[in-house]
Amino acid sequence: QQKTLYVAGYGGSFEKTIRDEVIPNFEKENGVKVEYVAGNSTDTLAKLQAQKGNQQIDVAIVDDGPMYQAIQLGFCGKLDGLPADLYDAARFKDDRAVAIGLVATGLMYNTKVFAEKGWAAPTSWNDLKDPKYAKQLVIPPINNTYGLEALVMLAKMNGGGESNVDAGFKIFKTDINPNVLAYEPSPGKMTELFQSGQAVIAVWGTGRVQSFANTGFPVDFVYPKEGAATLLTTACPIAKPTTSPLAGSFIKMLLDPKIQLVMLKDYGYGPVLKSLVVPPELGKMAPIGERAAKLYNPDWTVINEKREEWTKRWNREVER
Amino acid sequence: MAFLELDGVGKQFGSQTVVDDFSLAVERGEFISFLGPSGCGKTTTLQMIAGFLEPSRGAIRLEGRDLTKVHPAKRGLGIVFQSYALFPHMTAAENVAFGLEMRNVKRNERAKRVGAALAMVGLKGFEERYPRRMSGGQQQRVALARALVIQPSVLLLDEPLSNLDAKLREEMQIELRQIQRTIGTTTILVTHDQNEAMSLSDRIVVMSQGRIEQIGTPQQTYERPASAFVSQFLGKTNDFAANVDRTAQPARLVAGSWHAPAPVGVTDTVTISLRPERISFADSGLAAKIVTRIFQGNHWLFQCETECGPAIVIRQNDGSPQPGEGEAVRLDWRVEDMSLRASGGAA
Amino acid sequence: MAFLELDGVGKQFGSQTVVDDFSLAVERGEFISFLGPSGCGKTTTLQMIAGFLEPSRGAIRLEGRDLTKVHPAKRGLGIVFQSYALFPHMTAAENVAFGLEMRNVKRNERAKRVGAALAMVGLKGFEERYPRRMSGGQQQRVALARALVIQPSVLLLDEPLSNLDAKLREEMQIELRQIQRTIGTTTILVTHDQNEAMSLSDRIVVMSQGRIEQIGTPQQTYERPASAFVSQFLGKTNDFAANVDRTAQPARLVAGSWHAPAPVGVTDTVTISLRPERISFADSGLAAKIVTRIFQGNHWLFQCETECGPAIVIRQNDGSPQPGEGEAVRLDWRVEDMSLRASGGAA
Amino acid sequence: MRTNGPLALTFHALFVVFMLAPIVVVCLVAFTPEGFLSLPVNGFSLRWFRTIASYPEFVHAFWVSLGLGMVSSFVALLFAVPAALAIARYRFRGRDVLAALFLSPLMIPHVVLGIAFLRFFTSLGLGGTFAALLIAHVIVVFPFALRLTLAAATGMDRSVEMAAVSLGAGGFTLFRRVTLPLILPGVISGWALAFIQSFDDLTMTVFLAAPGTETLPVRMFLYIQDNIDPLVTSVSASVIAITMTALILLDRFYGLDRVLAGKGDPGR
Amino acid sequence: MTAAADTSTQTAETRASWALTLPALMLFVGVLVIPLLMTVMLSFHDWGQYKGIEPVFILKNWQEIASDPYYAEMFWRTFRIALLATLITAVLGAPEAYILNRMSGRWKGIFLLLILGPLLISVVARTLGWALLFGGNNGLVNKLLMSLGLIRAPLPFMFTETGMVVALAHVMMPFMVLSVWAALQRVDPQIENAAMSLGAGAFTIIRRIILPQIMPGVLSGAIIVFSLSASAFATPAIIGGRRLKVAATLAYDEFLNTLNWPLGAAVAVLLLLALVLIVVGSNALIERRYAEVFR
Ligand SMILES: Nc1ncnc2c1ncn2[C@@H]1O[C@H](COP(=O)(O)OP(=O)(O)OP(=O)(O)O)[C@@H](O)[C@H]1O
Ligand SMILES: Nc1ncnc2c1ncn2[C@@H]1O[C@H](COP(=O)(O)OP(=O)(O)OP(=O)(O)O)[C@@H](O)[C@H]1O
Ligand SMILES: [Mg+2]
Ligand SMILES: [Mg+2]
Repeated sequence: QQKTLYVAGYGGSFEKTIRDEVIPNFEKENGVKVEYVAGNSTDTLAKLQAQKGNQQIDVAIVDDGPMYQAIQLGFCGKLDGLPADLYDAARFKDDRAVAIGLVATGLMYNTKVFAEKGWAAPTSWNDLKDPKYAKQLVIPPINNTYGLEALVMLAKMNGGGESNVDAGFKIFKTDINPNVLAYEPSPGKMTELFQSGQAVIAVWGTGRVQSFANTGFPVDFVYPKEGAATLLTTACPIAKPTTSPLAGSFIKMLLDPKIQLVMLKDYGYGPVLKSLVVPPELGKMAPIGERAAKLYNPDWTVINEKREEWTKRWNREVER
Repeated sequence: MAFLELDGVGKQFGSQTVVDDFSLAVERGEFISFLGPSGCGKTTTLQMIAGFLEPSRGAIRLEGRDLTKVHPAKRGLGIVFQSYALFPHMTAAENVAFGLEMRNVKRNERAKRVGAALAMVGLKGFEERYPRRMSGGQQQRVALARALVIQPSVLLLDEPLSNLDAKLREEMQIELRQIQRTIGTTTILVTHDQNEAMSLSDRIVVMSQGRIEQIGTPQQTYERPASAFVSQFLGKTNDFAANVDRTAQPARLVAGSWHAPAPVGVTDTVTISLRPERISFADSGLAAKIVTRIFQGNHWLFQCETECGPAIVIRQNDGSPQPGEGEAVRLDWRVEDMSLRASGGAA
Repeated sequence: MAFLELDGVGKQFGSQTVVDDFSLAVERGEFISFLGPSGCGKTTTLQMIAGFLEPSRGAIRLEGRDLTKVHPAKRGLGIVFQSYALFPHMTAAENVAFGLEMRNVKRNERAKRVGAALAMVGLKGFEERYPRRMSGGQQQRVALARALVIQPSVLLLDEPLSNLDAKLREEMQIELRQIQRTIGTTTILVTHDQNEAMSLSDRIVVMSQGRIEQIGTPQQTYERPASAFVSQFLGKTNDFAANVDRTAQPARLVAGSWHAPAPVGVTDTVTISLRPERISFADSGLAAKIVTRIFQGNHWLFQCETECGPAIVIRQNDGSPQPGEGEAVRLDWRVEDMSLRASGGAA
Repeated sequence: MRTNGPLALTFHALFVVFMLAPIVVVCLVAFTPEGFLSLPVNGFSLRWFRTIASYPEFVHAFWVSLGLGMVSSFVALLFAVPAALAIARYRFRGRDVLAALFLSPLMIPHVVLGIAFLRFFTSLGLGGTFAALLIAHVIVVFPFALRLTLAAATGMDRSVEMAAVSLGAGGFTLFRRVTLPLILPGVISGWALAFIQSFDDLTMTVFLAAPGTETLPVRMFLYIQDNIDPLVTSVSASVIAITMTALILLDRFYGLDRVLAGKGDPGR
Repeated sequence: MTAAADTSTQTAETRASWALTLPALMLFVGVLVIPLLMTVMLSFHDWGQYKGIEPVFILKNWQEIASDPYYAEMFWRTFRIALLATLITAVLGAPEAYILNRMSGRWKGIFLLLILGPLLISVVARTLGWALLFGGNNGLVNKLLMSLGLIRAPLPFMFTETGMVVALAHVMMPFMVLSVWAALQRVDPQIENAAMSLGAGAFTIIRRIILPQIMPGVLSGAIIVFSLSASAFATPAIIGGRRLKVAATLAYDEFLNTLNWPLGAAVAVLLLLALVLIVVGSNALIERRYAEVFR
């Protein structure tokens, strides 16, 4: 019987939620000690790669982009007995991972500044091109799912798509770049740029915007009329010579309706269970029900194929 | 108005008074020596004149101007520090050249003067040597050359020759005297070497515990010391207790078996003070036994036990036979060579 | 077997030979002085004995054992460095106590001995003072106390008294001599002061340019110098050219208007070497004029211009009237006080 | 009379302002009543200091950082001081190579170091242990200890050490009683920089921190992943307050200048 | 020639120096050299999106770095920024250390701490302070300058090289001040007096007398600052943003976002090599130039 289960996941309030709501019950039920290894997605993924063949971590909770990489690199084991109630978008090929929360990628803006300047709230991805936002726009870079999805959405709106992103690159290079203050992946930094008044509009996800707004800062989220893109928070059991059966149990516990609601409340994640009834005061921004159904799901098979190439191109054409 | 004037200068370190009520007027071109026991405040006074220490009390004036108002760099002083204070990262030549550079002396001229200064202190060939690779005396000579080369109007020398052998020292003394004569440099020399002070100085300032004991010409201070301290500090002094024998006719001054007609006005018991070089071995006089006989090159030094206590005698090594250790001798001196003091007075 | 033996020791810095073929055997309890011009290699030799410099050539043996094999910390030496090398982060008392601590002397005993050592060098009351707050002479005395307090079997002193006034210096000399006598410390003293070397040493080693010029007792080196260098380095020497007048009967040795019966075997022209203290003013003799008269405390120094060139005369300040500057005098000396050298020989 | 002129004091004042400005701003923001960073601060509140209490992991992480910094910088000194003495004094073959090797941790981005260490320690079976974290920190702070000791030890007056040797001090006693006090300003400065570097390291520590041994920077970094709120500033302000208190106490009881400058004040 | 004796002195010295450096050397060989070699090896490995790291020996990454001017530009920026930051810290930090050293004991301690203070708060909070001071139109400094009428539009500070250099100089300043300060402790104050008596003004004294003597400290500080600035990640990333990439941010990206460790390793190894060359070179140069001070 294994004594310790290592769960790697986000730090901060997410960690708090897991520690408070999940771990104590899980430990009691399974007679095991759970160690939480805090770190953001990329750190976790790097740890998996560094410890390859000698994995310490049993369960990894990361963003969807890194999760695709983890799966490709064979870090993830297989999940059995996932609930049938899951949204399709929440499922992965071969059930090597599963989404535990839904997020929509769209636009965030500073309501106070917009009101002061008499600007209308943004409504479309095309608003990113508006010259009045010069040097006040923040977009996460392409190695971050938000940025990648912005690129894909802009390509799609202009006759391209996952398999042909040239249009997206062109718009970024010529129309959007002048507006961009920074390509900023760090959420903390993003909020700080808003707080210091340097940025007023950004591409971001519902979960983040929700918790930012919760601090009392005047921001709101916009689902662009061309559609917001889906972004997932995912979990997978790590493949080891002796994969712990408890890894699967832990992930399934995260899909428990009670926990799903807690994550919605604390962290702004849209539930991945179709049947879950959400109390109305909870998801003001989160993709729930109708909004969840209308989300655009990018074709990750294609994207993953091209991602390396895009990154290179992005670094040389856009971010310089 | 004197050229350099110290007026009631005092210095305290914390609660300790190190220099007290120091007043001195130095004329332009004068050569003054500070003499005094170790720790009496010589360096401190010099440093105040140089402007590196601020007097706690009193004023220092150069040509009537308050020195504390003049930046040290602008005072035109040449200084040799007791610890040399050479620039460790510069060669001997660079050290010496530094002051000339500061005066914007041209390169050619500079090289010439640096070469001459180093040659003068006997360091030809050491131009490119760094201080840490030189002997103690060589370093001291670089310090001397560095101070002299700028031909300052005031020279402050803090034991500048203490690490030199007698020969070199004498050459340097002659050099110093010459510079002072030809350029008219006002010089203040701190030295522990009385011979040096005496042979070089116009006036000597004898200090003790931060205070001036006497200011005077070398001969004045040596032969007419203002206090017992000065007398004992400058050279050696023998003290014999003596009394006046009024039974004899005329009255006689008696010290052991030595006697002489009593000078007028002396009281019953007196102390005779006498320089050791004024005592000679004679057929009659104070009976003494030679305890040790010390050879000191141009003279002999005898430590004797006399009827009136220990005594020191110095005799020139003029080739005449000298008494040996343990020998019984008689000490005699001329009346005019001794000075008398009422007994019981502080030594 | 001598106690301390230097055998053909040499030292090079880079390509420069600083000490060369230095051989010396020191007996236990002996007091040896190194005398020589600045930069002649005294400190270097001392540092090699101490083990801080490795000889480039030759061997140093202490009681027959090769010293280079013994760690400096185990040699039991007491050293006074020319630059003092006090521990700047320790008070005077701590500096002095250090060596005792290293020898595990108990705290009580240590305090007593440190107190005594500081009192001996006249630094009572300075126990808690840090070196940087002391005068130059005080620092030097701390260094001396530090070396003496451990009662080492060998004392190496590099100009230990150079910054002390004559009085203190003499007290220290007596102290040193006493320690050497009572404890039997073998002492090697480097000094630039000839009087010091002469009055303290059993033997003197006169060095020049890294080589030994002469080893001998003080009187030997002074009065029977092995070379012109030694003669000129130890005290002053007058050289007069003289020739033998064979026309006179008996043959006369003539220098200007001075003459004496010619000693047997002297050739035509010779050089007369003569210590200044052996010359007296007389009614007849070498005609001279006094150029300068310098007062030096217990003696006067006269620089004269004679028929045979410049001369120096020293006369004890015995109170007799001395000729003044510019006065014409006659110089005379006894035949046995001069030494003769074939002319043209290196000075 | 070695005092600073008006020009020097002006320079000094500007310099201090430059150094302190961002910190003062951070400390000011810590007192905001708002839920986000704002300046100028309108109102005054200890809200964000109280919030620290509800995050016990911050307090824990502070102690971890403190302990890690203390131990690693001390261990680094143990290795660095002898090495610095050798490099300062002797011209031996391989000296430059050694010096470069010892400095190399400064020259690699810490991400790379972090991952390299993680791979290395994992292959040794030490992955995720405190020992690994500690050793890595020792390596990373080593250059500071080395360079500053070196700055103090080069050109040191050797005759003082000779004097000690002649008095019978050898080996470690010589070092402890004489050499160390002489180079103390450098050693203490090196220790301070090493400590701070360890205390502040994030990029490498993220990979090596084990559950329970996350340091304060890691905690703060993970916390601000969500969003930056004034808690970061209040934690920073608290760290500063704690450090200053410790140093003021040290000053009271021992004297800072003595710690920093060594004994035997320069006198005149 | 006394070759024999000289060699014996040399061997004694060599023995002593190895004895002193051996513990540190063993620590480094045991703990650092192997990871470093692993990183060097890594830079020769292949990488693919799907296959991950392939332990083969190819020069792909090095070729890419050599052929793509993107990397040259980035390295050039890295060293330019590091050099500027080093210069600023030297020009400001060394005089400050000197001024500090002339203060009386108490003030000296207090100000040393104030200057060390910035290091005590996390780099994130510190740059946050910068952002609040300079950031955007609301930055205090910009507001002040504008209200004084000195500038009309806010000065760009965030996401510019200027900003990076200023922030780096600020972060690195304590390293310079402390190293110089440590070296200053050895300088004999009388030497300054000697220079003054020879007619040197304050500035000349600093330049001709003090500076050469504290060169070991300035060198140490410069080496630390330059190396740290060139390999710094946090400050350039936060102030410079992603568009002003430097070597460290690039390595960071490759390591964490792309997971292309071989390429990242190649960048890191190249950075290390370049830094070692620069540092060792300038170190040797300065030690030779000021040989007498380094003895
Ligand atoms: N480290 C060194 N490198 C090169 N030459 C040196 C070094 N140390 C001393 N010398 C030279 O060696 C010679 C002898 O030096 P040493 O210190 O032994 O002289 P000294 O007899 O003690 O002189 P002083 O009476 O001036 O102290 C000098 O010419 C000196 O310049
Ligand atoms: N910085 C200082 N702090 C406290 N006392 C000091 C300081 N410097 C010197 N002293 C003390 O002041 C007194 C005078 O010192 P000074 O250096 O003037 O003596 P000195 O006459 O030059 O002696 P020496 O002949 O030994 O060099 C000494 O007793 C010394 O201990
Ligand atoms: Mg003095
Ligand atoms: Mg010497």
